[in-house]
Amino acid sequence: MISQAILARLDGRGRIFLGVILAALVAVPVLNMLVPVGSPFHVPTWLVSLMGKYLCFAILALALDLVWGYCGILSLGHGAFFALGGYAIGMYLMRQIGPRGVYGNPILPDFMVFLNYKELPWFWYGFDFFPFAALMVFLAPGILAFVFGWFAFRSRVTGVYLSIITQALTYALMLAFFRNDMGFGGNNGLTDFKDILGFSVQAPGTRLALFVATLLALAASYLFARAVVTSKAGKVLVAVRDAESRTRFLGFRVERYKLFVFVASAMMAGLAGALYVPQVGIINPSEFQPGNSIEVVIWVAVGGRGTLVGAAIGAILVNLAKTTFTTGALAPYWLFALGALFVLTTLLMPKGVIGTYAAWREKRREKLALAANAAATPAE
Amino acid sequence: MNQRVTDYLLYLDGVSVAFDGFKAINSLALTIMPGEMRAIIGPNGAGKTTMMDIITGKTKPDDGDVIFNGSVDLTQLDEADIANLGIGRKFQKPTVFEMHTVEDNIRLALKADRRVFTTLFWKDSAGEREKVNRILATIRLEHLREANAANLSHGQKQWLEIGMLLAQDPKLLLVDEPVAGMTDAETEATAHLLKEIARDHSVLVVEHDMAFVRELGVKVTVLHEGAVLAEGPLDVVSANSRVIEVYLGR
Amino acid sequence: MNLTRRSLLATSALAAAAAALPMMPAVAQTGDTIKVGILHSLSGTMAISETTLKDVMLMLIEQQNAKGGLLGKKLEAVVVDPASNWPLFAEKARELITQHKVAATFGCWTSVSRKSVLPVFKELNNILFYPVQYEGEESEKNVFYTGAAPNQQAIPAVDYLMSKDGGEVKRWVLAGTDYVYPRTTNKILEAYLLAKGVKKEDIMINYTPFGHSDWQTIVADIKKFGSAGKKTGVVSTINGDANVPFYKELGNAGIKATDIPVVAFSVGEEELAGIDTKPLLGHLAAWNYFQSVKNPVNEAFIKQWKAFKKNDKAVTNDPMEAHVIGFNMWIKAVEKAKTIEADKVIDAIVGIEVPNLTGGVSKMLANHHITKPVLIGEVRADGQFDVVWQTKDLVPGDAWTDHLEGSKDLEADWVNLKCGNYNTKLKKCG
Amino acid sequence: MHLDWKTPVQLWFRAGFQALLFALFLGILAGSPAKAGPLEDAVPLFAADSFADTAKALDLVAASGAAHAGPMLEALVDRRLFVSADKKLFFKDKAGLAFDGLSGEKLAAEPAGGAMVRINNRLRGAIDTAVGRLTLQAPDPVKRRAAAEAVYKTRAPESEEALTAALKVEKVAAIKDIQQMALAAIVATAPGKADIDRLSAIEILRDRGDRDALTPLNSIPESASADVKAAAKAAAVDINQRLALWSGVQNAWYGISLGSVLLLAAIGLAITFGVMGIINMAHGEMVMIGAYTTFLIQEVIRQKYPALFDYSLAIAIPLSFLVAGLVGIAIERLVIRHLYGRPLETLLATWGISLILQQAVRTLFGPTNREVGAPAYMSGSFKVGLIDITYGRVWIVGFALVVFFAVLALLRFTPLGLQMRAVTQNRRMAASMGIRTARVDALTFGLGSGIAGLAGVALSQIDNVSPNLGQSYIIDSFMVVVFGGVGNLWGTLVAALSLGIANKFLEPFAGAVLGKIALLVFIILFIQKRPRGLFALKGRAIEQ
Repeated sequence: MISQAILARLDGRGRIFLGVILAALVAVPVLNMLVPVGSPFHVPTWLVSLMGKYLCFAILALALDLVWGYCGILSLGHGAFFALGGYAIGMYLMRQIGPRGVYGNPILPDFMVFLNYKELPWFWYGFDFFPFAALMVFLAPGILAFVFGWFAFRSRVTGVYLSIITQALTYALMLAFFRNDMGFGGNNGLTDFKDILGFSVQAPGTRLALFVATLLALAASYLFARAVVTSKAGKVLVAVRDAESRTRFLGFRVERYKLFVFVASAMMAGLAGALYVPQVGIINPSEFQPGNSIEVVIWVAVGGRGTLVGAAIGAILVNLAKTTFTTGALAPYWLFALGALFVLTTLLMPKGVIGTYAAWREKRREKLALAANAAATPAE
Repeated sequence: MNQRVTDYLLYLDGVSVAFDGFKAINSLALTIMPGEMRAIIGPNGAGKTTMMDIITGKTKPDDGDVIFNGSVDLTQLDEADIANLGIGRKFQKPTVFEMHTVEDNIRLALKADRRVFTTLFWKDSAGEREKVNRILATIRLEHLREANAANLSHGQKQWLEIGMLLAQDPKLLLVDEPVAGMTDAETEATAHLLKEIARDHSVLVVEHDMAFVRELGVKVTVLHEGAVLAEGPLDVVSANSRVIEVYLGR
Repeated sequence: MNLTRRSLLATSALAAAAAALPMMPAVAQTGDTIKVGILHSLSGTMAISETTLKDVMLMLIEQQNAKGGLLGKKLEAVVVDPASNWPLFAEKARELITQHKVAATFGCWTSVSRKSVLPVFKELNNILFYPVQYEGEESEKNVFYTGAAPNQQAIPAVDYLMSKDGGEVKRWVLAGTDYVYPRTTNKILEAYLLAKGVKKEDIMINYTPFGHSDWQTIVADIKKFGSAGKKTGVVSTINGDANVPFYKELGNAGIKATDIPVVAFSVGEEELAGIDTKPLLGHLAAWNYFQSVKNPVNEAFIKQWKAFKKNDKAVTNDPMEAHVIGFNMWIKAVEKAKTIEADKVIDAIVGIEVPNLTGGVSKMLANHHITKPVLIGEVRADGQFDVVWQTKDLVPGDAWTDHLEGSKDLEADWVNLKCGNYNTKLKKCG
Repeated sequence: MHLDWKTPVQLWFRAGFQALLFALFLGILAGSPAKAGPLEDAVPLFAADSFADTAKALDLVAASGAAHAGPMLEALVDRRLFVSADKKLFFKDKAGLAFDGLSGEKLAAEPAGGAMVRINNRLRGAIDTAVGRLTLQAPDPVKRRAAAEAVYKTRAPESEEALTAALKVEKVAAIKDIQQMALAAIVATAPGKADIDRLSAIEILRDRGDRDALTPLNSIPESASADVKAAAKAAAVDINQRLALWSGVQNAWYGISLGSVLLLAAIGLAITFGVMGIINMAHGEMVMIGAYTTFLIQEVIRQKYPALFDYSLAIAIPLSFLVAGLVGIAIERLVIRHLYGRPLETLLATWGISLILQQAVRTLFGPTNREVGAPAYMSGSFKVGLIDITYGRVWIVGFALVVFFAVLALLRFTPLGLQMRAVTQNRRMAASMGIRTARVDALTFGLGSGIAGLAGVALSQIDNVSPNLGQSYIIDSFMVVVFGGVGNLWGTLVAALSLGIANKFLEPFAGAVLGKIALLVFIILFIQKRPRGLFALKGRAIEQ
């Protein structure tokens, strides 16, 4: 019954998307664990982790598409929420190292030992306990988004002004986290993780499990986003995007809708960050770089804004391109390719991959229908 | 909540607002009785739209009282509060949600709980569907129910917006130039519709089209330079020499 | 609806095809070459420093191949661009090892990039040569640190400034960019200075963000600190990009080396190439190598480098020398082990000696650091350095400094103890 | 703890200097052949290539009384002193002609196998003092001034007599001032002075003293009486109080100069973003292009027309404007033209363009920094009250203001400016009035880019000329424009200056990082209060 309710909320695109996720959910573990290493069908563990990383970006893109594509809030600071989620889980992973750090201190992470910390800062309390850390994955970005959004939306900061202050937000956080005195490891960030929930983060099994968790998180995020945008609240969001003040005159408290979707999106971004960190093995303040957040916007644009599925695909495509281009003799020139991709996408495919393809199919169908009509006329 | 201070549905007194030194509204006084329909006329820049902005909370007056329903001070509230009190507004340039279907436009406007989590878990109901159908029939857009509002003609958008006002079921409707860009037939139909609405709502219409105002046959207020120049039946007002000078005479 | 479904199928097929792309090289792998990974940023903020290191590696590999390669096979460089993005460093390291099956990797510049790839090298048991001076406090089985540890750069530099030749500095400004290397180095230096009898009020520590570009206030502060009647010196661990505006401001403010000398640990020939050095005459840098060092080995190297770059003005610097030493050590170790297998090479390389470019012979130690001379150079008007002081003997790199509480009891020895952080007090590893 | 400056160098000077001075005054040594003695002894010491020996040799030269001692010492500083393979000492003048080290006579040919004599900081200091002492009465006032300053800084007691002599004949008040300070510094700190002399010296230092006077005041020898020490302490407190008062002025100046850098970086963006509404992420790269153009021009000048070096920036200004402007026009014609009315998409496209431009510069010029030199008139500093103001910063502040007002005038008073405003305010109306909007768009974007190029010329003087240059200014520029109010040039000016000044007043308390974070948080909060920036347009027109 529930599955039916879920399916009812999906369009064709969504069903295929979930179908692909489901297929991957089955196929990747099988191809990784059961198919022998020599076989051409074997999926090596590094590829599993790499795909896991892409999927985290896909969740992040989905989060951004929810606020930008459906509510018109162009956040240039979503990387901040992603990084906060990552730090929350990173702090848990640091605490899990325990006495296995190079200095052997059972409580303090290595960087604190050599910065002469005598005791754990208060904000590190509780992070040795996974459920608390998991809660913080959502709460830390959620609370930041709530406080920020509360002020910004109430004051009706919109458009580029909002975009620029979200950028200021992530920039300020980057500077703050770079400070060693903040107690988050400064530039080196958090790294050299050992265990997650008692399993080695390096073990192939853990990597696979993280990949599967990320796939499930992507599916859940997609379903959540889909549920939001197909609800009446989702229609209000689109209304806000297209005619904000009209929506207000209808009696909707626009700032609350914005706040809701902004916080929800920030939490999704936090989740993405939390899954990302154990898979890449490091979290550092450069995740707060304004450039990173802008890139997320670009993934969404490449895939197709306001389509959800497009955002996820855009994230995967762009990062795949990055991986591919950054190896080999052409490596020094890959930025040309990436830059050109962004320029050409905006010029030639303003609706992104998904939108353009859909439009093209639409046109072809019309043409075919016309041709069919034309073919039918002589028979008259 | 507050003590009822007037019998008027809408009471404006001594309202002034200035933009960068320019007095858009200057000591304006205006009252509307419950159930009344009023037409507001005046040349460009007379302050008609600004007055609506003040009533609907978009612009805060520098000075003066704006009291709704005898007791509510509108200057302290924002647009959403005021809309939820029962003041609906139709804009000069038709503004509908272009990316939504006609039906969704009406549904969004439909009087209901506007809170985030209720809309999130909102479910369709027979009662609601029935209301939507009735409104679509009234504004004659039943056949375009599934069409995107962006694809409507100008006149159809005007009507859709009026439909949205109806769906809101407000106590007071502020209607800004409802027939701009309409054909004669459409204008006539609109006048008819407004009169219909005025039976159980108070309506404030801003219009340039004299024929249309005449058609409405209601009390007219003439605004000029942000203040009331004359008030009364159209015939009386149009005989006023000051009015002729600043507005009609041109 | 049907259409979008098909479009999605097409897209996902495309995505799947693209996902398969990175796997191709693994399949294409052939057995007749030995691959060497080069993991230096070619774009982004670190490209400014790391690009030349990629080039020097390409040159070294080319030369080795001209000499007949290694173990009868040709060397093949695999260049990747981690784009100054730390997680990408880890991804690219994994790609080098698992897909390209490199025998060893030469790479990284910043500490964070090394920290990022560390777990990968440990997990996949491969070899990384790290060529940059760093904060120490690390010794890993899979990493060889060919740059300077703090005792091979910072402490000798301070000793020099305290000496008669260095101007008998009594008051110290420790200025650095706010990240781990300056933090640690300054901590070590502070402990060292206090132990040498310098009073706390004669030490000023200042941190600035990455890429700091407005130095007016700080330069004025240094001037102020320097007017207390004692000879004042600045120890700069200011990083990369921020140096040019810092030195430009120093020059503009008329702070000469004879008034307040500045000794830098991150400013080499490459960095000076971007500055008009005339106002900086006499300011100092501490390294293990300078291009101006006169000896036949170095002169030959510079000549080859200029020819390789096809640029007569191409400069050499310390991290380049570190790569030269590291590469030659690796070659010798592989020849000694007669295999490229990581474990055997790691065992074989300790104790290997190769000539460095300053006329000595550097040796790989059991703690995976090397012995190096420490040189102090003064900036010349032509952007080069005059070596004004150097250690008599080579200084062995110390992974764990003796001047910090947490690390003074630690010792690294991968031969006997098989441990990177052996606690000599507790007599146990880790 | 005080410093003991009695190094062997100075002891030697004390002995040999008077003789030298005397000889110089009489001029009897001019042209006369050097006596056998100190110079011959110096040669093997120079040849030994050890700093200690070079120091001894240096003393010998200074004490030799040879007429070419001065030029030879200068040559030593400039790395023009050599010992040939057959152990002959010789030096070269700036033109590269060789002179014999013993006789000072010009050599027909440069001796073979010359090894340069190296020096270090300590020697450089000693030479500075020696040369300073030798040139205290040089005919060139610039040299005299530098000499007085060198003597002031080192406070070598040996300089006292030379100073006294120089004071008697010095005519230029400013130089005389420095000489008096130098003398006071020596009297206050040299050992064996009478209390009364010390006290009056301290008074001079206190009355006219600035930051530099603190050093001698803090270096009163242990042997001085308690009175003297107390007086010195009081004088230092006095000066410190004055300095504290001036530090506010200093911070304000630093703030203005930081603000002018922000202003320069932001003006171009105020046009492309503020006026045209393009979220121009490639703005920083236009700045970078301007800086690289400056670099190229300097390269050409260095190689082909070295005499023009001091004008290189003046030449670079129009050319950088043109190059960046043309690149801007090309970008507008090729890409942005297609994106009007879609401001957010301009963000994506310009981000892509910025990546391409960065990598293009990296490929063409290499990833490392490029050197852009400062012409003579931009180096050095002058004093206003108790603070030092550097010429470079003054030029940049002036340049920023000139650019700002030029742009303002251009927008306000020229037909092009009128058309630009018309097009941005109502494109269709402007088009129907016969304005060629496409051309105006291209020119407006070109103007914004060109101004960014101008900023590049200025920034090349204070920052890295590297492919990363643009990235470091883009965020700050956006903050400035948004804080000032989009579309308002005055807002940009006020925002840039106030952010610069606020930053510099925060920095001493909070440090550079926290100060910057505080400012960012302030901007975020400020935008809540005034959602459209400092100078927002009001009225109902803006919302719909």
